Amino acid sequence: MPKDASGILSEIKKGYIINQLKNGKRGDGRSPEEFRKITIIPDYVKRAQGSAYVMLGDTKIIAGIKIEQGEPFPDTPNQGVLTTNVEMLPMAFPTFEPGPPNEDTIEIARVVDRGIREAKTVDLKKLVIEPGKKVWIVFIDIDVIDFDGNLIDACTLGALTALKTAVVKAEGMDEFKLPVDNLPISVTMVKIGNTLLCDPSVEEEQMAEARITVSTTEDGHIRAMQKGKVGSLSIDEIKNAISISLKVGSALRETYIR
Amino acid sequence: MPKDASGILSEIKKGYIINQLKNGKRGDGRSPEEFRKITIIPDYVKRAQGSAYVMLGDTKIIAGIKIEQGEPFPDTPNQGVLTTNVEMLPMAFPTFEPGPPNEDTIEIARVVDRGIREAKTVDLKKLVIEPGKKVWIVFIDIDVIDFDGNLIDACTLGALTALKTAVVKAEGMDEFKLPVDNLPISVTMVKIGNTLLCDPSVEEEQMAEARITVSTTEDGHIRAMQKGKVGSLSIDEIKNAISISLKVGSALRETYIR
Amino acid sequence: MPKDASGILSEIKKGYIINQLKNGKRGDGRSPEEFRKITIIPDYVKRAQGSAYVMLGDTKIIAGIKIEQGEPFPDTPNQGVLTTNVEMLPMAFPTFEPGPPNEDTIEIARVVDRGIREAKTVDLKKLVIEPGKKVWIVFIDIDVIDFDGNLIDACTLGALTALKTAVVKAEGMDEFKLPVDNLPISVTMVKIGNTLLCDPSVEEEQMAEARITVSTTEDGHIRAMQKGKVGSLSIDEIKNAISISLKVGSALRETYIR
Amino acid sequence: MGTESNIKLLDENGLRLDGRNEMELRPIKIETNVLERADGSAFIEWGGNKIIVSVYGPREAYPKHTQDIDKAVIKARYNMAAFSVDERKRPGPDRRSVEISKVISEALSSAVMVEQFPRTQVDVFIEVIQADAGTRIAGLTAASVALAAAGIPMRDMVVGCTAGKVDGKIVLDLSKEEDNFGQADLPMAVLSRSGEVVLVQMDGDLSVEEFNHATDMILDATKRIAQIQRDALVARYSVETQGGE
Amino acid sequence: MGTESNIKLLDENGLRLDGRNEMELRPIKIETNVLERADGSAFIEWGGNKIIVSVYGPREAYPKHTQDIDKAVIKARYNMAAFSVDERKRPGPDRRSVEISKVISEALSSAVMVEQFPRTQVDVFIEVIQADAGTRIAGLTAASVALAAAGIPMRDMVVGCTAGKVDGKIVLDLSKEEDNFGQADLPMAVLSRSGEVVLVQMDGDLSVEEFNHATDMILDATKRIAQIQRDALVARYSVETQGGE
Amino acid sequence: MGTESNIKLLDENGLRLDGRNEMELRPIKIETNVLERADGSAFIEWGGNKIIVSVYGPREAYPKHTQDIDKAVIKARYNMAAFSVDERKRPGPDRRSVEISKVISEALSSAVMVEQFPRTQVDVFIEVIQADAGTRIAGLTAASVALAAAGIPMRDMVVGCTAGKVDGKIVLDLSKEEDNFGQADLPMAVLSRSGEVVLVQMDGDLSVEEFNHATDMILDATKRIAQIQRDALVARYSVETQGGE
Repeated sequence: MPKDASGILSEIKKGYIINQLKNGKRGDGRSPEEFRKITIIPDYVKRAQGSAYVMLGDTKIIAGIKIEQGEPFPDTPNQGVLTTNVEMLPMAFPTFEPGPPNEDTIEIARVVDRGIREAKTVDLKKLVIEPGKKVWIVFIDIDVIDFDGNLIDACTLGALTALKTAVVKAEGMDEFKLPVDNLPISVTMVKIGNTLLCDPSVEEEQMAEARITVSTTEDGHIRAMQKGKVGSLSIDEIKNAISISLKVGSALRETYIR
Repeated sequence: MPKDASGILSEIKKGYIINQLKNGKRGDGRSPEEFRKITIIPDYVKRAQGSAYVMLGDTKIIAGIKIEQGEPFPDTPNQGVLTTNVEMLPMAFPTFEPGPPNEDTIEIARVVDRGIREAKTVDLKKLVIEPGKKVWIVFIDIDVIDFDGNLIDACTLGALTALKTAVVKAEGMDEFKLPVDNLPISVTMVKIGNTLLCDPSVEEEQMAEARITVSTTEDGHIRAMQKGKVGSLSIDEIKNAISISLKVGSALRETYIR
Repeated sequence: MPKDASGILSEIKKGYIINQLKNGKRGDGRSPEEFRKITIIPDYVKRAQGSAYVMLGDTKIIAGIKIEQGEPFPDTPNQGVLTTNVEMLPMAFPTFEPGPPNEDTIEIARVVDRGIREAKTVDLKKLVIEPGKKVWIVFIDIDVIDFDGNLIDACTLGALTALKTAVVKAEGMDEFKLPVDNLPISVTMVKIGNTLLCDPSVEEEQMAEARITVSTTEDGHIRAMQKGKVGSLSIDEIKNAISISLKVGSALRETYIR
Repeated sequence: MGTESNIKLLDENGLRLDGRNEMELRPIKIETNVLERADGSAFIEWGGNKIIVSVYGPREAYPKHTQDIDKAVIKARYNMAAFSVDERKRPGPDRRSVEISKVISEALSSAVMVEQFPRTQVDVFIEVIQADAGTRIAGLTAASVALAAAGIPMRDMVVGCTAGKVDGKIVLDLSKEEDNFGQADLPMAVLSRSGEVVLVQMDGDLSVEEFNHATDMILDATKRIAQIQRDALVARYSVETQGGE
Repeated sequence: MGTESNIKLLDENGLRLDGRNEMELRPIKIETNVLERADGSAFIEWGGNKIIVSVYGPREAYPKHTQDIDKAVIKARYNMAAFSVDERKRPGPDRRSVEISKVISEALSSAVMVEQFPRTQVDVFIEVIQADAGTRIAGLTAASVALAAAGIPMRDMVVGCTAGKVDGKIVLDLSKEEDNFGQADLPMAVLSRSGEVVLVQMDGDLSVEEFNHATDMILDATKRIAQIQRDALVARYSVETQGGE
Repeated sequence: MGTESNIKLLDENGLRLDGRNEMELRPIKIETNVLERADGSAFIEWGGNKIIVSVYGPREAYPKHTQDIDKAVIKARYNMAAFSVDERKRPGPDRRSVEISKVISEALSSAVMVEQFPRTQVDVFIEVIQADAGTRIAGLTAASVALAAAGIPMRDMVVGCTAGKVDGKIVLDLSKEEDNFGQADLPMAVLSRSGEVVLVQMDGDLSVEEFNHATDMILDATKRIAQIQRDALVARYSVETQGGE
C-alpha cells in the first residue's frame, strides 16, 4: 500500500488518531462502523455497455463494462467469461506509478472479482453464443482516479452498478440486459489498536495493523473474504468483522444497490 | 532526440553555427533549402520483396519490404494491411540503446507511415485474397545504421523506393508487382533563429527550437504534417514550410523517385 | 555464470585447487574424468506425463514433460514440436534472480535441446494428429532447485529420463508411449591449467578458462558440441574432449539411461 | 484518415450530422480541481469527450539521468480508459498514445516557465474516460488549465482545436463520424496570447488553400475556447473565495 | 469456487472420494534442509502436493528503495513449475501467483522478528513441484519450517489448513476434486501458539454457522500439523547431532 | 540440422548446387569504416550474407554492477534485420540471437586486450542485413576487423569458418540449402596466429573421423580468410594515407 505524499505518516498524526479512537472517534469524526459519504453516478460513460462513477469520500473510481465475443475457457465451454481489471492510475496518488499492475492492484482486482464471481452475480451460462466456440466476454475495467483508501469497496460498488446497467449488443443480434442478480456487498475494515474501522481512509490504511474484507449477499451468506497487511487478527475479531459486514453491508445494499 | 556523442552540443559550436546562419550559410556550407548528398541503392537486399539503401549525408538507413498473408483488421475486411516499423539500431549513434522502440522511434515510424498511408501510395484494396479472412500484409521495416539527423526524410525515401521495387509472391500464386502509386515526398525543416533549414544534420536538430515535416504529393496537396520539438512556429512559418516542402519535394521526386 | 555466494572465488581457494590438480586430484578428491555421485528418481512428478529428479553431486534438477495438442511449424507440417525450457530458480543459488531466462539459462536450454534434437531422440514424425493442422507438442521443462555446477549434463540426464517414461494421452484417444530412441549423453568438461575436468562443480566452473560440452550417441557419433566461457582450447584439447566424452558418456549411458 | 464510405456527412443545407454548421464547435465545459490528491486537475467535456487531467509537480525528476540541469521536464502521459472507446482498449500504452504523449509534452513545454525549476519534472496525466474525436486537443486544452490550477508558473496558456475536410468542405471540430469518414484531420494548438503554434499534425488530403482556410477557422475558434479556459480558472478562484480562504 | 457438476463428492456413509472422513487430513510429511545452497529449506508432501521452499537472508534489501529502515522485509515468491499441473503452466508469475505471494509474505511477516534486521530482506522461494489443492497453505506451512531451519529468529511458527464445503457439508483439507467441484474454500493460517490468524481468504458460499464450524475444524487441525513441523525441525537437529557436529 | 528431404545437394561430379567443390569458399569481401558514428565498423559480404558491424568503446560499463574491476567487458549483440530472412523476423532478441551474442562475445574476449581497460565495456553491434547461412561466423569475422579498425588493442584476430556434412560428405562453408538439408553443421573460430579455438558449436551427426576432417578444412580456410581481413585493414589505412592524414 502506498504511503502518503511525503512517504511517511508522521508519528504525531498517528498518535493523534489513536488517541481519538480511544474516545470512539475517528480522525474525520466518523464512528467505527460508519462509511464516508457515497455518491454513485450510474451510466457515466455512454460509450461503455454499463458504467458508474463512484465517490467514496475522496476516493473516486470509474467502472466501465465492455462485452465482446470471444472463446470460452476450455474447461468451461458452456459459460461466458468474466474478467476484472483495476488500474491504479498515476493521477490518483503521488506515489502511484505508470506500468503494469503491481501486487496491490492485482490483489484488489482479484478480491473484487471473487466477490462477484462467487455470488454468481452474472449468470455466465446465459452468455453462450455457440457452446465451446463463442461466448460473451464481460470485461469489468475500473480506473482509480483519486485515492483516499478503501479501493476494494469503492470498486465493488462501481462494478455492481455498472453491471446492473449493462446491455449486451452486437450487430445483427437482439440486444438484452446483462443477466445480473444476487449482488455481493463488500465491507472492508482495518484494525487499529483494538478497534475495527469500516471504510478506512488512506491514513487509516497506512497505520493499520491488519485489514479484512468480507463480501456477503442478501441471504446473509459469506461469499468472499480476504485478510490483508502484515498484522494478525484473532478468530473473534474475524467473527466480529463478519457480523459488522452483514449489518453494514445490508444497509449499503438497501441504499445504493437497489 | 539524442544528444551528440558527449551528450551536449558545446555552446561554442552553437554560437558558430548561428553566426554562420546570419550570413545565410550552414555549418557544412549548404544553403537553407539544400539537402545533403542523396544516394539510393534500390533492391539492396535480395531476400526482401523490395528494398533500398539510402544515404542522406552521413545518415544511412536500409528499408526492406516483407509481404505475408494474414488476417485483415475487423473494421477493414476488404483491405490489405500496411505497417511501418523503424529500428534506431544502437550501432547508429553512441547514445542509442537496444530495446523496444522509444518515443522518438515511434514518432518517426508513424510520420513516415502517415505520409504513405494518406497518399494512398499502396492500393490496399488490391491486396485482398479472401475478403474478411485473408489479405496481404505489407511490412515496411527500416534499419537505421548511421545517424546524422533527418531520419523522417531518409526513411520516407527508403520506404518509397523499396515499395516501388516490391513484388508480391507466394507458393502456388501468380506473382505481381505491389500496386504502388502517388508517392508522397516528405521534407523536414528545423527552425534555428529565424531560418527554416531543410534536411537538418544531427547538430542542427539538437540546437533547433522547432521541427516541422510536410509531406506532399505530385498534385501539390499536403498529405501529412508533424511539428516536433519543444519550440513554437508562427502560422506564417508553417505556411512558409509548406511552400518550401512543395518546391523542394518536387525536385526530390523528380531526381530520386521517378 | 554466477559467482559464489560472496561474488568472488577467493584467490586462496583458487591457488589450492590448482595446486591439487598438479597432483591429479580435484578439490573434492575426484579424478579428472570422474563424475560426482548421480541419483536419478524417474517418474517423480505424477501429474507430469514424464518426469525425473536428478541429483548430480549437490546440483539438483527436476525435469517434467507435458504433451499438448497444437499447431505444427509452417515449415514442418508433418512433425510434432519439441521445446526445451530451463528455469534457473532463484532458490537454487544466492545470486540467481527471478525473471525471464538470461543468456546463461538460454544457452543451457539450447545445448540440452540440441543434443536431443540432433540425435532424433523423439520421433517427431509420429506426433502428427492432422498433418499441417494439429500435432503433439512436447514441452520439456526443467527446474533447477540447487546449483553446484554442470547444469547441462544434469539437465540432459533429467530430460532423457523424463522422456523415456513419458506417455501421450488425451480424452477420447488411445494413449501411447512417447516414441523415444537413440539417447545422447552429454559430457561437459572445463579446462583448468592444462587439465580437462569432467562434471565441474560450481567452483571449478568459476575458475575455469574454457568449457566444452560434447554430446554423443551410442553409435560413437557426435551430435552436438558447445564451447563456453572466454578462454580458448587447442584443436588437440577439443579432440581429447571428444574422446573423453565418448568414453565417459558410454559408461554413464550404461549405468543411468538403460 | 479513415475508411472511404458512402455516408453523407453534410446535408443539402451544408449542415453536419449533428446539426452544426461548418464553423460551429461542439459544447465545451471545463471544470478545475476535480481531484483531491493531485496538485492541480481539470475535467473537460467536449462533445462526447470526457477527459480528466491531473498534474503533479514540480518534483524531483526520476530516474536521475532524466533530469535537465537547466529546466523542468514536462512529462505528459495520455491514456485511454479500457471502456472509453467502442472496442475495448487493452490497458497500457500503444504506439498511438506514445506519440500523442510526446507531442502534448512538447506543446506544454513551450507554455510552462520550465527554466524556473531545473532538475524537476512536472507530470501531466491525461485520462480519456470517453472518447469522441479530438481527444488529444481536448486533453491538451484541459492540461493547460490543470497546470494553471496547480499553480505552475506559465508564460501563456495552450489552447487547441481541430479542423478537417468533410465531403470536400473544411469544417471545424470534427465529430467521430467526420473523423472516421472525412478526408483530412488537422489538430492544432497555439499559445493563447502570441498565437504561436505549439502542436500541429495533419493527415489526409488538403490543398494549400484548404489548409489556410482551416487554420483561419482554428485560430478563430481557439479564442473562444481560451475564454472557456479562463472562465474555468476564474470560477475556481471565486468558489475558493466563497469558501472563505 | 469451481464449476458446478453432477459429481458426488460424499458417499452414502459421508466418506469422501479418497475415503477420508470430514475431519481427516491427507498425509503430511515435512523434511528440512533438503537443499545445499539455501540458508534454510524445507520439502513438504501434503496429499499429492510436493513443494520445496528455500530461504535466503537476512541480506541487504535490493533495490535500495525497497529497504525498510525499521525492519526486515519478507519477500515470498510462490511459483508453480510448468509441469506441476494438468495443463502446462507457462513459466513466470501470473495474477494468481502474485496475489498468493503477497498474502504469504504478509503472513510470514507476523511470525519473523523482522525488527531485528532493519534494511534487510528475507527471500522465501516456494516452488510447487506437484499441485494437488491447498498449495498456498502447504507452501506457507513449509515456509515457516524453512525459516526456522535457516535460523531466522521467529516469535512463533505459522501453520495453516484449509476447510471447505462439499455436497453441503463442511470438511477439512480439500482434495483437488473437492476444490474444483465444492461450494466453498477457506484457507487459513495462524500463529502456532497464540492462534492469531495471519492468513485468511475465502471464496464460495458459507453461512455464518458454517464459517464457525469450519474455523473450529481448522484450528484443531493446525495443532496436529504444528506437531509435524516441530518433529521435522527436531529430526533435523538430531540428525545433525548424530553426524557429530 | 534441418529437415530431411530428397533434395540432392551434390551432383555426379561431387559439385555443390552453386557449383563449388567441397573445399571452396563462397566469395568474401570485407570493407572497413563504412559508418561515420561508430568508433570502428566493418561490412562483410560472404556469399549472400550482408552484415554490418559497428564498435563503440571502450566506454564506462553501464549499469555499474556489470563493471569488471579487472578488465573490459566485451558485449556483442547479434541481431537480424526484419527483412534479412525469408519469413519476416520480428524485431528484438530471440533465444537464438541471445545464444549467438553470448558465444561471439566470449570468442572476441579472447582476442581483445581486455585487461588494459578495467571497468569499461566494448560494444560490438552485429546487424545481419541479409542472411544466407553462416551468419554468426561471418559476423564474428567482421567484428574482429571492426574492433581492429576501432583501434582496440588486440592480441590476435578472430577468424572463423563453417564446415558441414552434405549428402554424407564433408564440405566447407555451407550454403543456405546445405544448412537446411545437410546432416551436420560445425561453425568454428580461431585466433589467427595461435590457431587456438575460441568458438565451436556443432549440431547434426559426425563421426570422429568426419569431425577431424572438417576441422582440418576449417583451419586451412581460416588462413585464407585471415588474409582477407588483413587486406581490408590495410586498404583502409592506405586510403587514409592517400587522403593526406
